[in-house]
This record gives sequence, structure tokens and C-alpha cells, in this order.
Amino acid sequence: MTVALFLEQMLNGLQLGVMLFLMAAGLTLIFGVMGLINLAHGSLFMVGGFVCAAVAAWSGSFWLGLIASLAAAAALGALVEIVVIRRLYDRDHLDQVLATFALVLMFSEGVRFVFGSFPLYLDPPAFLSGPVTLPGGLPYPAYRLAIIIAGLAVAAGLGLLISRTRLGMQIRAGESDREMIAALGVDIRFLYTVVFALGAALAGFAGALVGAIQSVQIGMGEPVLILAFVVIVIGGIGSIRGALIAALLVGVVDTMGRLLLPMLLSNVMHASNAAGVGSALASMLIYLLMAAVLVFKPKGLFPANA
Amino acid sequence: MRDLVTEHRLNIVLALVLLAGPLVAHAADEPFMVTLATRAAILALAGVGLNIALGLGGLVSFGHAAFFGLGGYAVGILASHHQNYEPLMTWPFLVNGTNQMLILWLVAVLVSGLAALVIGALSLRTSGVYFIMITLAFAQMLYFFAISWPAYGGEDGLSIYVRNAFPGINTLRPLDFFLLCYAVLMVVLVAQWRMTGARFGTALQAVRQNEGRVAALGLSPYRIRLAAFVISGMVTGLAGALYVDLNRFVSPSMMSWHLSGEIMVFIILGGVARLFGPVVGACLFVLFEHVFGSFTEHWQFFLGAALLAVVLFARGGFIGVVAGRARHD
Amino acid sequence: MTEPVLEIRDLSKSFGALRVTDGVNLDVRPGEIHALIGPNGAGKSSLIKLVAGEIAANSGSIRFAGQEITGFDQIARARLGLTRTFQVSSLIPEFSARGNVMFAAQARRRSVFGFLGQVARDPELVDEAMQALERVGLADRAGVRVSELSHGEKRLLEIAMALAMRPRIFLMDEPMAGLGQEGSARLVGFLDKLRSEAPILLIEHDMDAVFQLADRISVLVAGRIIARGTADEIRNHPDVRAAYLGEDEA
Amino acid sequence: EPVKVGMITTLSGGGASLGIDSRDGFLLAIKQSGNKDVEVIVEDDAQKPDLAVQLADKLIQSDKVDVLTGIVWSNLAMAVVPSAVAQGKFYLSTNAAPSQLAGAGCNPNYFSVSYQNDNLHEAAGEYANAAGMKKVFIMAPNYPAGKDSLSGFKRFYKGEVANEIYTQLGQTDYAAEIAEIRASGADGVFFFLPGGMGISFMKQYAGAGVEVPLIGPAFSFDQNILQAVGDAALGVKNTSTWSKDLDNEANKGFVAAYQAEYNRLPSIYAAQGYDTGNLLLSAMASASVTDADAFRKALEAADFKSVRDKFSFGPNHHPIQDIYVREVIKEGDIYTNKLVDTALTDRADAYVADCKM
Amino acid sequence: MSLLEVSRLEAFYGASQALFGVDLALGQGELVALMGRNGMGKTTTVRAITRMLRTTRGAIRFDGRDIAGLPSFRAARLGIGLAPEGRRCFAGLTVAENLLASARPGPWSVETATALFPRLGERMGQTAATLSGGEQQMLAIARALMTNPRLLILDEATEGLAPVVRQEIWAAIARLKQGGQSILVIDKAFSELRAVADRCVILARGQSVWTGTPADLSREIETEFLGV
Ligand SMILES: Nc1ncnc2c1ncn2[C@@H]1O[C@H](COP(=O)(O)OP(=O)(O)OP(=O)(O)O)[C@@H](O)[C@H]1O
Ligand SMILES: Nc1ncnc2c1ncn2[C@@H]1O[C@H](COP(=O)(O)OP(=O)(O)OP(=O)(O)O)[C@@H](O)[C@H]1O
Ligand SMILES: [Mg+2]
Ligand SMILES: [Mg+2]
Repeated sequence: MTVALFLEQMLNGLQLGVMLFLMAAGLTLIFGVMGLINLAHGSLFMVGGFVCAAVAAWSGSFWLGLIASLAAAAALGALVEIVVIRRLYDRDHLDQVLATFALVLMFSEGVRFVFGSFPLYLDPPAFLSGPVTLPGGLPYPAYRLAIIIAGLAVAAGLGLLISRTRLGMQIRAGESDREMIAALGVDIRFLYTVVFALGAALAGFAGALVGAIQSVQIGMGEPVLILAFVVIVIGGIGSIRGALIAALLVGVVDTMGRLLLPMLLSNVMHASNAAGVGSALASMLIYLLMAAVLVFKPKGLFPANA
Repeated sequence: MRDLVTEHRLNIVLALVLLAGPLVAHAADEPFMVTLATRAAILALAGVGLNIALGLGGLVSFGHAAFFGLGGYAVGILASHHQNYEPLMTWPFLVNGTNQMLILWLVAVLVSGLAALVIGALSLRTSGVYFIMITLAFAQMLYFFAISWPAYGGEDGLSIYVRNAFPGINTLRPLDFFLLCYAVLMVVLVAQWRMTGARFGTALQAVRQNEGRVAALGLSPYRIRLAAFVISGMVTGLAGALYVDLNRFVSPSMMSWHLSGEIMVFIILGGVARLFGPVVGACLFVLFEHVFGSFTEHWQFFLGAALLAVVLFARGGFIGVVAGRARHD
Repeated sequence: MTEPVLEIRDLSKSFGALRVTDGVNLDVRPGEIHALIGPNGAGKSSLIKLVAGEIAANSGSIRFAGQEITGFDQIARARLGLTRTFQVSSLIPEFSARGNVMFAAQARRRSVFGFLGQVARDPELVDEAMQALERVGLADRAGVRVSELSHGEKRLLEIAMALAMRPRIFLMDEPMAGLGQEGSARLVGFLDKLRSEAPILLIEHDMDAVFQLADRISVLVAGRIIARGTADEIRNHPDVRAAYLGEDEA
Repeated sequence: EPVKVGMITTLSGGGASLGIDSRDGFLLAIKQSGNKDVEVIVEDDAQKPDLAVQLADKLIQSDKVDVLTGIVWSNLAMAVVPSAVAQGKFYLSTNAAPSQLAGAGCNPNYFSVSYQNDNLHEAAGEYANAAGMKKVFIMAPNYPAGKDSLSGFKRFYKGEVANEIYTQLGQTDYAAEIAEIRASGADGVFFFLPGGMGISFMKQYAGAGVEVPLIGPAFSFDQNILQAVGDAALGVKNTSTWSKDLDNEANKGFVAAYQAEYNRLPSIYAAQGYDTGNLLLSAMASASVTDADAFRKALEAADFKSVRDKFSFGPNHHPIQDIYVREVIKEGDIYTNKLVDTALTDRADAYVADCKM
Repeated sequence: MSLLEVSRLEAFYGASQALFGVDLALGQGELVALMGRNGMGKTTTVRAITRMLRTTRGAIRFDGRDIAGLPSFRAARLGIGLAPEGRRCFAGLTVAENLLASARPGPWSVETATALFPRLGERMGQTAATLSGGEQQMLAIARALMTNPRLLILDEATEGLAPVVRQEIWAAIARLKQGGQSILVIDKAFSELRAVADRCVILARGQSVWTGTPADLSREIETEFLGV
């Protein structure tokens, strides 16, 4: 393997990491800040993808689709918060897991009811659709560059929101004692609805952005969901910085594992077996990574409230 | 005290209903109803296993499908070697496959117990959401391994064509096999009931409610939890073994996170930490799947809605609604 | 003089730059109540946590019942008979009052892996629990679920559980907190009698109680013991008055 | 003689579109025939093998069906078929046809009306030869069907394999694989990435600006998927047993009727479902299902007008048929396939020799 | 007119009744002590006033306005500031964040609050969970002050504090009162309470049983209702 390819793959790993972070961002917000496990995050991701695709097809504009997906996911998030989630804050994780698991079932079938069973068309806007040439002569898809920028922007924005603003303090205060923060004059119910809607909007945003280079179909949120959980848990729940770093770590480990394991194994076995076994091990790699991290740091790499 | 009596009576009624249903169906020549009841009984057993960790111990394992699948693969692999007359291994000593359920169950229980020991030993270092996620991660790991490991069918799974044998019973007859599964379920339920009131059950429940206090009393919460997790994994593994014989087929989907979720669903539907909770939950689930499944292709929507309603409004599940709040001494 | 039950030598602990425990020497002798007082944040609770094994010291040694226990974890120390009561009641909420004490009795026997014998019908455990409840005056509330007990009853139950452990020392962190004047007075009476069973290391901000009960008082300020003596010596110690008692505390 | 058909297929969840097409194609054939003797019971397996087994038990024990059909996925077929045929039921496959059931595990009551799973990959290998490719990069998900696919391709492909890569099942990001393709210096890429995986790959491939031509089996190019991929798929070659522009009467009638009935273009799954329905009807016309041997003979005769020009069964009850090469084009607003070549003629399959029946 | 006026207030925890008719009035600039034995309903009364507990019977008027139907954040915004029983600091937040999260503009600021409790000033960056018990208590009081309330409620605000600090707090309370702050205090230190209170209200079994000035508080009443 050439050095150039190795570097390119590192870049791909980092880029996958940023994409994972984008997908995990809304989840980190809800999960970390509100202390709520939301399995339906993947469904909101899917809704974002579908709405963007549908509106883009109808209007001919990707950007309109993107805005619509943000709005639709936020609205749906607010609705879900008011109808369901609100009753779950003081429940244990088990109830949260199951209620949102139920939402996953409902959203999947609901989206299918509305949009049909077939994958939808969603492409990046024309001016981002081709490759650009990076310094060093490497062609690189322009749209992925855009995703990286969006992901980093979301990371920075969220980080500031949570750690630097009063809103962030109030949300975190609400996580530790909802009744008390309300008794001090903060409308925590409304605030939580807003936060949940924001998290949902981020999920929808990610679904729309990522949907343009992946497939917009029922169930598209599920693999994302599990990966996003892995990312957040490795990073330490509630830490935006941790999530970003963990996402990059997972991206690089996954990419390099897929690349290197088959190569290493081909030294000891037949090439096509090595490809199979290597890939089998690679698919377990990020889970191994997660298990290893948690065994040594049971609260993730960057525990919040340490 | 009155609630406790109600719950005991309810449990006896439930046990009898689960027994009577298939007997009636058999008499009415509806073998499929018997099969359905068998499915419910086996899934219930998986739920009973999880309920030991989750209900009594407060360990929300989102990866119990791993033990279900491991128990299943233990049976599938041994039985297929037996059918193909290929030894499982020849070195350092010869191990042959078998079709004797009693041996298969023992192996399934040992394998899943061992896996639970390893997974539990690592996972129990964490708690709360981290525990939920790390158990999920371990299950996903095994799931992906099973999908891509070619020796035993990978994602295609492994068929064993004929049911394994149990002395004195013709397991191929639906009713016989049901009775066998039912008996296993009842034995495990009685054992769990005894255990709950015994010292181990007391300690386990204490750990769930106040770990710091238990440690301050000089008992190790970690060990108590680990023991519960292993017992729990073994029971779920035994259920997996039976499930493979029911379907005559084992595949990685037995380890998927959906199945882990469904096992939890049984418990919630029936009632967390209630002895018969998973039994009721599994029966309701199986009924739902089949009744709604033939009405509408959107049945999963209604399943979701029903589940949501139970979680939000019927806390304590079915048994909670009928027999009231749980009591402990 | 009799050999101390608990002996702390040069114990130090830091959180980052903050030395919460700074070369502390302290012992507790059989039959005595040794009170530990000091300003808020002086490191009293931290010292109890160090002794109980909840947090680990940076240096120094702890001897208990003639044994070096510095390297032991919390569980091992509890098994040796080091029993602590919590400042905020820490009970098993879904068990009854009796169930809580029975569990403590079970824990003293270190018996966990019993799968068949039913605890509720175990005469030994039941008797022992009822005795402990009677001593603190909770016998008539034995069957009540802990979550339905009042605050004061929970504090008493906390002590009943400690009794069932039959410890060789009690570590008590502000046992009077939250009790009204009546309750405090009753608890003072009880602790007074309890010291003959096992010595008590007592943290308390209620000076009436401390001066009434303590055989010796150690004053901890910023992680260091600045004074030690009888109630009278401490009451009139100028440094203690300045750092802790203030002017009009009698 | 009335026949009861149990159809187990995927109608909910992520893979539902394939099952819906299979079902719709099959039901269209029954409806067109006007035959009132066929009763079809459709069940949703939600793509879960254990549920499929239960449904098969129900259809056999409770509904007492004579014929089963409809399963889309190989793993579900492996769970259901062996025990169903062991109980004396006929199984007509509208899609899944794993190698086990074509070779040593073949059964007189099991018929694949689609293809043997390897066929399309083999045809792709043959096409790569014909197109003069010297160095092909091959890629599939890491599961049995994926491995079969790459070995199917290699069975016919004569050039050099630039690299052989197994991706993860359900993988959504292919940047790393695309970088390897670019670096490998291959002059062709063969990929088998069914469903959403193929959509993601093709979109990302187009975005990366790699110019190496792609070939794949029809699964990634069916009617529904193409609309989702869009321009990124244009010009890609794919191998298929069927194409909507196959020039025969049966096919023209089918495409028109399907569009009229369901208001969308048919896919390969719909076409195979339709053929399965017609095969069943043809057998019913000449034999009673109660006479299993006669009915089996009638099925073996395959005396129906297939939408795929030629169709007959080999000794292992798998089709002998031509396999075509199609190219993705845009017709008005619709992305679809155009026939460009025939890759294999009268192809049976690689396992027929292992079948003893 | 009174700033706070509670009349015939009843309250329930689930099905069990905790308040059976509490009457209480507090004028602008007044300091009222709410007294009673353990479990008599003092905290429950406070929870009703701050709307943390729903009540359906009886009236609560704040500044002439009926607040019985309001959610608790609205009641707080009208100017009720609470230092609750049991501290309830926001564990994951730093001291500074605890103070700022719910602050509202007014004379109290981080500077003035840390001037009152210098110890907090030294601990601004530490998370509340790791504060000592007494430090947490100071934080709870400072946090309530930072909402710049018209009525400050202190529920067992000196619990767990060292005697010196307690004296400081009593001195601070006296100063606040002099500055015109209205205050409702619950505390078991009767002698200190008596020194600062304008009036006392005694609760027994969920009812207000005695109201009057500290000077009128007789030995008999003390033994009967306060168990002194
Ligand atoms: N984990 C920690 N990290 C940083 N500082 C800590 C930690 N734990 C305790 N402290 C600090 O150590 C000091 C001593 O705390 P400790 O709880 O021992 O005080 P205390 O003497 O019990 O006070 P009080 O009487 O108020 O309860 C406090 O200033 C506290 O803020
Ligand atoms: N969450 C609750 N659920 C049920 N009952 C409660 C609850 N909180 C308090 N009570 C009951 O309400 C009554 C009044 O309690 P409250 O806390 O108001 O007393 P208090 O006067 O503040 O006592 P203390 O001096 O101990 O703080 C008590 O009998 C108590 O048992
Ligand atoms: Mg303390
Ligand atoms: Mg109170």
C-alpha cells in the first residue's frame, strides 16, 4: 500500500468520523443533556431524509428540501416530546428504551404509509456534486467536504450552546433537578421541548445531508442509531467534545480496520479467505473498541461531571 | 398482603390457561395453535431469564439476544454435526454431535452461562446507560460474527431438519413438544420464585435499590450482580436451545438487537419483576403478531402504539393492572 | 490505657491542589465517643470516607482492631466491623423496616448464595431484626415499607441496621441532621448508651449534642487537627472559638 | 381443482419493496387468468427468519395450503423451504435460490422460477470478458450471498482480479472502498450490493469522480432502486434474467398490465412473481394438486408463456434461461434499463451435478 | 396589604392529606418564622407557596394576585425565591453556573453573593457535587438571592452549617430584613429565630395553630407545639 493511499484512507476515516458526529449530534444533545435514551433518533434521521427528498423532488431545490427537513423534524420532535417524552423524564431507562423502541416501530411504518416502500431520490445540489482537487492533487468529493464543514460547525455550535450559554446551564440544571430549576423561575418544560425539538432538527438535518449520498429508505436510521450510540458512549455521555473525538476515533478505527485487517490476514491465509475473515473481524472492531474503552474507563473517554 | 395473594392466584390461573389452551387446540385439531403456544412458552422463558437480571437486579441488558442465540447455536451446531455424522472435533479428543435434548440443553446452558460470565464481568464495571449500551455492543459483536462466519451458514443460518430427541417423548408431535417446553418453563418459574424469596434474591433486590448500602454492609454488589447476570444468561440460553428445536433452524437473527428489544417488551407488557410478567407478555406479543399480522401489513405500527400505551399508561404491565403494585418484604 | 480500636496515622488526601486531609492523627478507644467537629468543608466527611474505604488515601496508615487496613477496600473493611451510618438516610426503599434490618443481619453472616431457604421464614434473621428494631423503638413499624416511613423513623432505622451489623466501631456522619429538638434529644440518650457496645466516631454540627456526648473532641480545620480535648477544653479554646464556634456559642 | 397458495414475503420493514413487487406480480398473473380456483393467503415475514418459519407452520398446519411461495431472502428460504418440502408441500421460489437448494439439498417439490443465486454474477463475469476487461475490482458484503456472488463472478471471469473486498452488511459509507478502487488501477468494477447499500455506493462513486466502469447484478438496478440513485447510475451495465423491453408478447402484455394495475413500472421481482403465478396456473390446468406426482410433472413441463423469452427447468428444478446485459438509461423522467446484450445463453447452474433426485 | 397571604390551604400527597388548613400572612418587608415539630407540614406549605405541589383547596395570594393556579416557574418569576430543604444544588454544574443559571437582574449579583459567602468565591469552578455539605447550603441560599426575589424563603437554611457560619447567616438575615427584604424562615434554632422574626406562625398536624409576635410566645405554647 502506498503512503498516498494510506493518507487518503486516514482522511476518509476522519471524514467518516465527522459524518458519524453529525448523525450523533442530536442524540448527544438529548441523551447527554436531558438524560433521555432516545432510540427514535434514528427515525427522526429517516424522517429528515424523506422530507428532504420529497420536497427537493417537488420543488427542484435541495436547499428548500434541507430547510423543510429541519422544520419537519423539529416539529415532529416537539410533538413527540409533548405527547410522549415528557412523561418519561422521571422514569428509569428501561421505560425510555421501550417507549422510544415503540416509536421506532411506529415511525417506520408511518413513514412507509406516507412515502411508500421504495427508496427515494435525493442528490446533492449540482455545484457540490463532483469532486474537487485537494492540495496535493487528490480528488475529493465536494459534497463530503461540505459535510465535514457542517459537522464541525454543529460541533462548535453545540459545544458553545451547552457549556457557555445560560440556556445550556439551565438545561443541565434541569437534568439534575427539574423541580428545583422550575421553582427558581425557569420554564423547564418549555425548555425541554425546545431542546428535544433542536435535537430532532439536528437528526433531520443529518438525515437530509447524509441522505444525499446514501440511500433514503425505510430503516436507514437503524445502523446510524447504533453507531451513534457507540460514539456517544465511547466519548462519555453528555460531552460534545467527547462525542466528536470518539466519532473521529470510531471513523478511523473502522476505516483502517476494514483496510488493514484483510491485508494483514492475507499474509497468513488465502487472499479470499483473508478478505472474508478480515472483514468479519473489522465489523466487530468498533464494538470491541467500545467494550475496551468502557472496561478501562467505565464512563467513557471524557466523562461529563467528572 | 392481599395483593400478594391476588398475584399468586393470578399466576396459577395463568399457568393453567397456558396449559389448557394448547390441549383444547389439540383436541380441536388445530396443531398450529399448539405451535403458537409453544412459541409463546419459549419466548416467555427467554423473558424469564432476562427478568432475573432486569426485574430483580435492575440490570437493563439490551443484549440478551446474544445468549438466546448462543444457546441456539450450541444446539444447532451439535445437532447438525450429529445429522451429518461429522465429529465436532477430533483433536485432542473426539467430540461428536448429538441429538439428545438433555445433553444439548446442558451444553447450551453452559455456553451461554460462560458467555454471560465474560460479558457480565466486563459490562458490570459500568452502569446505567453505559451498561445498556455495552451489552448491546457485545450482542452486536456476536451478531456480526455469526453473520460473516461461514462455517455454520453465516447469515443464511443453519437448518437441522428434524427435531432433537427427548427420552420417552415424540418431539415431532406439536403437543408433546409443547408439554416439554411448558414443563421446562414451569420448573424455571418455580426455581425463580424460590430464589426471589431466598437470600440471593433478597441481596439482588437490595443491590438494585441501593448499591452503596449493600457495599457498606460488606457485601460485594459486583459479585451479586455478576451471579444474577450469569443465571439470567443461562435461562435465556436454554430458551434459545428450545427455540431452535421449535423452528428446526438457527440463524444470526436470533441475536439481533430487535430480538433483545422484543425480550424486553415481553417483560414490560407483562410487568417488570413479576414472576409471570414475561409469560403474559410473551403470550400477548405472539397473539398480537399473529392477529394483527394477518389484518394489515402495517401491523408493526399498531404493535408500537400498543407498546407505547402500556409503557405510558399501564405501568406495571398486565399483572400490575390486574393484581396491583408489587410488594416486597 | 486500653489499645485503641481505630488508629489513624499521618493520613493525607488531596483533590488536585486541595489537601482535604493533611497529616491527620486520630484514634478511637473502646467505649468512647470521639467527636469530630470543624468548619464546613474542613474535611470531616472526607475523613470518614477515607476510614470507611470509600475513597483512597494518598499516604498515611489506618489500623483497625489491631490490623493494618490501609489497603483494604470498602467491603473488606465493613466485614471487619467498621460500620458507617449515612448523613442522608441510605436504606432499601422497597423493603419493609424489618426487611432492611434482616438484610443487615444476613450481610453480617456474609451469606448471599442461598437459593432455596426463604428469608421471610428464617427465624434467626427475624428475631435478630426484631431485637434491633425494638432497641431503637421501631418495633411497631416493622412491617412498614421504608418509603412510607417518616424522616425521623428512617434515621432510627439507619441505626437499627448498624446495630444488626454488630460492629466494632460506628462511624456516624451528622446523625442529628434533620431531626427536631425532641428527636435529637432522644437520639442523644440512645447514643450515650450505645457507646458501651462499640465506640463511636461522631461528626456533628449540633454543639449541644457534641458537648453532652463526647469524651474527646477533635477539631479539624482545613484538613488539619488544630485542637483536641474534652468538651470544656474545646469550648474555651481560643482558636476553636475563632475558627468554628464563633463568639456567642456557650 | 382448487389450489391453496401460501405466500410468505416481506411486506414491512426496510426490505418491503421487494416483497411487495413479488406479491403484486404473482397476484397479477392470478387475476389476469380469472381462475377462481386459486386462493392466495399472503403473510408478512418482516424479513425475520423465525417469523417466516412460524408462518410456514401456520399456512401448512392451519390453512392447509398446497403450495408455498414468495420468500425474497436466501436466509429466510433456508429456514422455511427444507421443512416445508419435507412435509410434502410444493415450494415455488419467486426469488431466493441459494446454492444449497440447487445442489446437494435439492428436492423434487422445490422449484426456483427465478434463477440460481449465482447466475447473474456468472453472467457479469462473462460480460467482463466480452467487454475486454483485464483487471477487475470485485466487491460484495460479507455474508454467504456475497461470497457466492464473488465466486460466481470468478467462475466465468478470466482476467486478473485487482482486489477482492468484503464490505459490511448494511454499510452506508464507501469512501474507503472507492479510494482503493481508484488506487488499484482496475479497468472494471464488479459489485454486488443489494438494496440501500448499492444506492449509497453508486451515489458516492459518482461523487468521487472515478471513471472506472461498473458492472453488477440486476439487484442493484431494479426499477425502484434506480429512481433513488438517479444520474449516478446512468450507463452502468447490469446482468438480469429479464428486462422490461424484452421483445415478446407475454412481456409486453405483462408490463402494460402491471403499469395499469399498480401505476408503476415492474421490477425483476415483479416479473419473476408473475412467471411464478403463470407456472402454477399452467400446472393446475393439466394436473390436480392432490396428485403430487402428476402435479410435479406438470410443473416440470413449465408450459407457460414466460416473460423471459426462454424458460425451462433443468434436472434440479432450476431454470435454464438466457441472461442478459442491460444498461441504465433515462427515459423521459424515469430511470430504467435497456437491453444491450446477452451474456449467457441457456445457462443452467453450477450445482446441478450435485443434485441427486 | 400583605405581600403573601395564605388562607385555609389544604394539600395532599397522592391520597394522603398533609395540610388541613394553613393560614399565614406576610407583609412587605416583614420576616415571618414558620415553626412546628418534624413532619407538621412546614415544608409542604412552602412547596404549595412555590407551586411545587398542586393544591386545590384554599387560597394563596402573592402581591394581591391569586397564584394557586400557576406553574412553579411563574410563581418564581413573580418574585418568590427559595432555598429549599436539603439544598438541592445542581450537582453537575459548577458553583458559578449554579448561581447564574437562574439569576434574574437586580441588586444581587455574583459579586454581592460571594461577598456574603467568601467560601463560595473560592470554589467558583468546582462542581456542586463535590462541595462539602455546608458549602452546598451556602450555595443554595446564594442561588435563591441571585433570583432577586421579593420574598425569600429559607427552609432549614442553617442545617449542617458550622456555628460560626450560622451566626453569619443570622446576621445576614437580619441585614437583609433591615434592607427591606421580605423573608419567610423555617429553622429549628428557635433562639435565633426569635431574635429576628416579626411574627411567628406555628403549624401542628398540617394546621396553623398559633400566630403572634415572638414576645407573645409563651413557655406553654412552646412545649405544646414545639417540643422544647
Ligand atoms: N471529589 C472532590 N473533588 C474536589 N474537591 C472535593 C471533592 N470532595 C470534597 N471536596 C472538597 O473537600 C473539602 C472537604 O469536604 P468534606 O465533605 O469532607 O467537608 P466536611 O468537613 O464534611 O464539611 P461539612 O461540615 O460542610 O459537611 C470541601 O471543600 C469540598 O469542596
Ligand atoms: N413526598 C411525600 N409523600 C408522602 N407524604 C409526604 C411526602 N412529603 C412529606 N410527607 C408527609 O407530609 C407531612 C408533612 O411533611 P413536611 O415535610 O411538610 O414536614 P415539615 O414540617 O417540613 O417537617 P421537617 O421539620 O421534618 O422538615 C409529613 O407527615 C410527611 O410524612
Ligand atoms: Mg460533611
Ligand atoms: Mg421540612
